[in-house]
Amino acid sequence: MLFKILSKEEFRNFIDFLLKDTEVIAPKQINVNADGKAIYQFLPVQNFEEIRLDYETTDYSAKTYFLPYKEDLSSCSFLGTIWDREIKYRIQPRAIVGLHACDINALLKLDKVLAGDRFPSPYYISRRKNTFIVGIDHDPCEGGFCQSVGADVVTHGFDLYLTDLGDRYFAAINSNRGFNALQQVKTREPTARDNNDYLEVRRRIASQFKPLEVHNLPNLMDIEFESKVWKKWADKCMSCGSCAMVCPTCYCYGVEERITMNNAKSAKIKQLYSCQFLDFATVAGGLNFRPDRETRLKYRYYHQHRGFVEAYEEPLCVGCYRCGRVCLADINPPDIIQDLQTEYQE
Amino acid sequence: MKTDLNVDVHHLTRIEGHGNIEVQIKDGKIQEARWDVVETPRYFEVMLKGKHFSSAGFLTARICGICSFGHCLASLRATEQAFGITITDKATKLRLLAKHGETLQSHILHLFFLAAPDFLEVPSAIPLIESHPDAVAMALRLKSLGNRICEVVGGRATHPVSLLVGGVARSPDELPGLRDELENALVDLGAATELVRTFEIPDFHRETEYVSLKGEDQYPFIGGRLVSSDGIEKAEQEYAAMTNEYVDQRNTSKWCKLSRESFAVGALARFNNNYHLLHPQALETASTLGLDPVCHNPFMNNIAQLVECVHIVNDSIQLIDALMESDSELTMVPVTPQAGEGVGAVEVPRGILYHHYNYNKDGYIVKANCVIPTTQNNANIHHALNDLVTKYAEEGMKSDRLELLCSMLVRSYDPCISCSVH
Amino acid sequence: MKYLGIKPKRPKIAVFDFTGCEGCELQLVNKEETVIDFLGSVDVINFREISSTISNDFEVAFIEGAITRDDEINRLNEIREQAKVLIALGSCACFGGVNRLKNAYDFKKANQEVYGKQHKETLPARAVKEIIAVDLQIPGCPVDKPEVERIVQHLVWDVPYQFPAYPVCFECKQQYTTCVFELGQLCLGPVTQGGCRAPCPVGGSGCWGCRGPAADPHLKEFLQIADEREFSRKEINERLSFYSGFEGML
Amino acid sequence: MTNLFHPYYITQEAEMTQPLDYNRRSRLKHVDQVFRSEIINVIPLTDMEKLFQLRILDEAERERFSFLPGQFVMVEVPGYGEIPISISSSPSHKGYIELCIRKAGVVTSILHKANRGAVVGLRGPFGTHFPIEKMRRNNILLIAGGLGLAPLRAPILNVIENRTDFKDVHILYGTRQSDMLLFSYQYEEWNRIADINLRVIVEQADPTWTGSVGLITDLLKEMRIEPMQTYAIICGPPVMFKFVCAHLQQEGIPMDRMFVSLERRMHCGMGKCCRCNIGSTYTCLSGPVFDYWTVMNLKEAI
Ligand SMILES: Cc1cc2nc3c(=O)[nH]c(=O)nc-3n(C[C@H](O)[C@H](O)[C@H](O)COP(=O)(O)OP(=O)(O)OC[C@H]3O[C@@H](n4cnc5c(N)ncnc54)[C@H](O)[C@@H]3O)c2cc1C
Ligand code: SF4
Ligand code: SF4
Ligand code: SF4
Repeated sequence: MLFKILSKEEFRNFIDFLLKDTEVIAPKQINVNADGKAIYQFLPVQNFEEIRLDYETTDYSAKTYFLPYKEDLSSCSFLGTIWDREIKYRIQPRAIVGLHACDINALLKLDKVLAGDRFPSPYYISRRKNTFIVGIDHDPCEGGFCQSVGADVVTHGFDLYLTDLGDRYFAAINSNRGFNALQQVKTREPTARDNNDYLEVRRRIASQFKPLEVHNLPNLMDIEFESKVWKKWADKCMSCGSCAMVCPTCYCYGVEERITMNNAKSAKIKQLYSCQFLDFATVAGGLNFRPDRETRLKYRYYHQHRGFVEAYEEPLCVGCYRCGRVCLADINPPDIIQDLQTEYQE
Repeated sequence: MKTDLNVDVHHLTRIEGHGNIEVQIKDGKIQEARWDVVETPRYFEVMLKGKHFSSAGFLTARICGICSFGHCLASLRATEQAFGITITDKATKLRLLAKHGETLQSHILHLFFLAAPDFLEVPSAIPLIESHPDAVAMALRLKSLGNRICEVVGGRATHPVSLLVGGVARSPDELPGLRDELENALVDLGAATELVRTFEIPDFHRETEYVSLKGEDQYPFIGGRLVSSDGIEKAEQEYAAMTNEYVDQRNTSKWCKLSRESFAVGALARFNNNYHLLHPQALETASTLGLDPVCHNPFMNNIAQLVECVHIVNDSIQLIDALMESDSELTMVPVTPQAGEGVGAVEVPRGILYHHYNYNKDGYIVKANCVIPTTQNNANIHHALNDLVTKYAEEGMKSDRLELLCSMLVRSYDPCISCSVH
Repeated sequence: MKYLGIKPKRPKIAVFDFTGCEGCELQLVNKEETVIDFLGSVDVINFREISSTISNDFEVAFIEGAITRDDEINRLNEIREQAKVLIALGSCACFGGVNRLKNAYDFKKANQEVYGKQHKETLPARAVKEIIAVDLQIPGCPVDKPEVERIVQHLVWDVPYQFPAYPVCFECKQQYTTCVFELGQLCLGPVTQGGCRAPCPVGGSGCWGCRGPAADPHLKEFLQIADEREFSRKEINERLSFYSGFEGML
Repeated sequence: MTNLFHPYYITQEAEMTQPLDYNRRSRLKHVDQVFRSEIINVIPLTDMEKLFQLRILDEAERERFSFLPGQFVMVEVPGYGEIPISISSSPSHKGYIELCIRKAGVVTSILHKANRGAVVGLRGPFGTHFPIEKMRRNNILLIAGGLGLAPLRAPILNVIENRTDFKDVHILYGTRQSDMLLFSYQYEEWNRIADINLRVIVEQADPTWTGSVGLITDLLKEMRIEPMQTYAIICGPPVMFKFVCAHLQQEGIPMDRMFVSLERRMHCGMGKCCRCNIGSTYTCLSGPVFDYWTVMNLKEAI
């Protein structure tokens, strides 16, 4: 990896350069909550001033720019008994500025599922490859446990990654595209002092996390399959699906088709779904493989912390804590995992 | 020739709600010529009691599915008057824009889908899809535009969700697109005028009193003083003296009167009282269609509606320009409930509407009253029906023709019956 | 028009209004882009609000409004006898809707207040299904036209229609909305039947529950979270009973 | 250079991703593309089930299409949806495939209305298959309950066509009532083939029924089984295969010599939508055909 130093002023020029002909998505403050705390979202921005790189976290992850909540997979036009199919992939290049490490790690995990060798998804790949990613380091967000699941540092999956050194950014370059882009502004090579400052910042960040014991989770999930912990938490779950919607890695979906009133055109529509919904595993005739909240909630954790580990040697969860924050019933991974550990120890 | 004639229209079609026309003529003399509203009573004024101010706008919108925005706006205004709240300029403009959307949608619905079939001699607009495809497409485009405006500002086309006490929940970003559509609508309105010009409006004049809001510097829609063509003028708060509601034994809707036994509200009333404030293009449309102030032909209400559409579309363009220029983003002001009472008068498509609430200090309604345009028109419809039947029966008109004319007369008031029996 | 060589049925439909605002009926002629195809895919036999052709030779009856008077019960029974498929259209027909709010008041006093000495007949507002058998309920205040279109498409093909199993929150989240709870406001989204595309939370007023309970709603937890956020029971109940969709569950 | 970022077009790499398994769909650019297929015949089997013969319209695609018994395809009725259906015809049969479809919901109802000539979409084939090649020189037990005969018919036909490769072949089939029996017009043919033992049983006999009455396990009890020289394929509702497998296990057949086909909700067939997950195993990728040992080891499988 190459490193460069970029002054804050030059970073601004860099954004202006991006904005010239690329759609730029960045954290924006959209509101304040009832307690006066700022609410941020990844949204398209028009100018540098709108970007808030000091954001703590966003309510929603940036997943929707890769896996839209709703997406037309294809459309059909009917001609008598036959029909023609049209498929369009999104190819407009765009940039996402300000992703935190957890969110980039989330993309790397999605890459494994959606761009891996088994049935790669062209819809995902075309979005992923056409998105220029600028990441940024930050202090831990409230509730975040990314360090425990190994998602607090990121070594690839982005074009540029910035660390704020006060008056300048320490920029890691991870792609040819990133390198070329940086050439549009003034940069310099890092000095020993820059390197030192950088490592100091990294150390400071790393030292602030509260550890959560997760290394034994895959086994624990099996051992505690019948645990009372699941029922305790599931009894609160309203099956609203919000957790999956804000999660940067949940990728489950459903497909349905629509046809116009005049039967001339139809669309095949994919929409992200949540495994907490009642009918997630229902089949025709009404048989539901996960009829109760307990099996549904357990499945979500089982998939993230055991199944995914089995398939890819790492958990699916990146510890961003968005699901915990969004859940009105306060169901959240650290508490559930802690409960499982406690029960296991007993 | 002395004849016996019977007209019995039980649940008149192509109007909103359930109303009956009954005419009996024996030996050429009217025994009976009635307009009765038989809709089931709903008691909204009672339901409002004990409700929190935040519910009132949503609840009263459900008085009427066609003018839900109007009800909501009247309700918000009544509450804001009671709490002593002044909303921001931006919110005022957005609300008026939403109001315009509804008026456009409602007028076009009435004119082309409910009234036009009579003039084109078909039972409904459905056959027109084949016989007059261009006209139907034009009318649908205009109606759709009205709905779109409502959606953009109010969150959806029927029963708004973004109009709240204190202002408007959000400032829409779809305004530039709307503006383009409005520009295009002017062309459609030209075609509409040409079509309506071919309608044969019955030549029937009956002098009556017209009541509306009084425009000061612009054609009036939300709030202001009340005025009648017989020269009565009152403040918004004195609406009760302007309406004088009373209960008719055979009707579930109330009746009203002012200087005479009945008065009229609606597009024609607004036109008659405020024509000088119309957009020049609207005035031009009026003169093209032979609508001159002060007009006493109730059938001309249809024409006045189209004239208002022309005004509204022009005014909406101006509103959007002003909204896009204004740099203030503020659409909501803080709301603190206080004890008090307030009246909101709003010109909804069918005429002037009043909401009147009394609040306790916690912001719960203690007493509510709503006076609906159709309520105000009922007596006038009834008496106009009498005069119409008298005139045409004397001319020896046949039953079925008379039935059609009676129905057309009622329809021209564009009555909104479920609304009137709120 | 044929589809895959299959000729669709053209069901003969009728629309009847009872006690309500006729807003749901209005939706049938809204959504202008498709309304011609919509009306063209069925045979409109009886639709008083827009047409003067009146006949009783219909197969599918859409009922709008709550039932609040004896004559309405009679009319409803006659319609049921004729209709092969009877559909309750909108929250009033499905639950009684806002009309049901009046049931909490003394009718004598109510009548006195509105009509003075003149007596007007009224019964407690009821849902259509409380009087006769209903084949399908389309809730909403007003109904969501795209959903009605889809239901009619399913009728045309004679295939079952399944309402979404998810609550309003799902479609709210899909639109990137800031949860109104976060802004300190109340919302019935977590317990309300989805499918409306969440116009109310998105529009800034929170969900009022017009579509009634979601599949397997967790009201107990909902009340818990509302309590925790210090909404008064009075406010919560006013919300939950507004469209009467949660009638009998509170 | 106006735009620093060159748009990336999927098609550039399309040909580089090689097909996996038998599935040409895995080529990147084709993921949502379907084979347009014409319904060439519709054969009503019972009140609820029809057999559809489908032919892929494009000749070259038709040539290339091949599958193994037990695999399924995603059948799409554009405008109404896409559903997984097991292939019911013989893998050796080129030119068309047969699908036995029960009317169960939206898509299947529309399909049941479709006539000869209608064009639907096919994706696939997907999933694992019954490892017939491993079963050579052994006895074969093919056991189906109800609609389970649909996925079982492909291995049945496959075994019949290669009869000499196997020792004893038994087909056991049970349904609730005799009017629910599928492919009854073929029993006679199957029965006549030397050394195929077909036995049919119904739970409730109507007056016209002259065959056996009872549960499928009743048929099993009457059989002598050589456990170490027998493979079993069992298709049917979970309750049924649980009992059957338990019985066979008692008879000594190792769990990894018994194969079942599982049913789960599916929206993609490609291990993406997660709807078919059992625990976190994708039924569409690791299944639908599993050996019984795997099934017993999957949490929440039955
Ligand atoms: C591997 C496999 C093989 C199958 N083989 C056959 C067969 O040979 N013959 C046959 O008749 N049926 C078979 N099924 C079942 C068949 O897929 C369902 O009956 C069908 O999906 C019902 O769709 P529907 O639209 O009619 O029902 P609806 O109830 O309207 O279903 C709506 C949607 O839910 C999903 N869904 C519902 N039920 C199922 C289900 N059981 N499996 C997967 N997805 C479902 C589909 O996406 C469907 O579009 C098989 C299922 C699987 C998983
Ligand atoms: S957000 Fe909370 S309540 Fe909603 S589905 Fe997820 S865990 Fe359940
Ligand atoms: S605003 Fe309402 S509907 Fe939206 S997520 Fe929050 S609770 Fe759910
Ligand atoms: S958000 Fe709630 S109140 Fe609004 S339409 Fe949907 S269900 Fe009805």
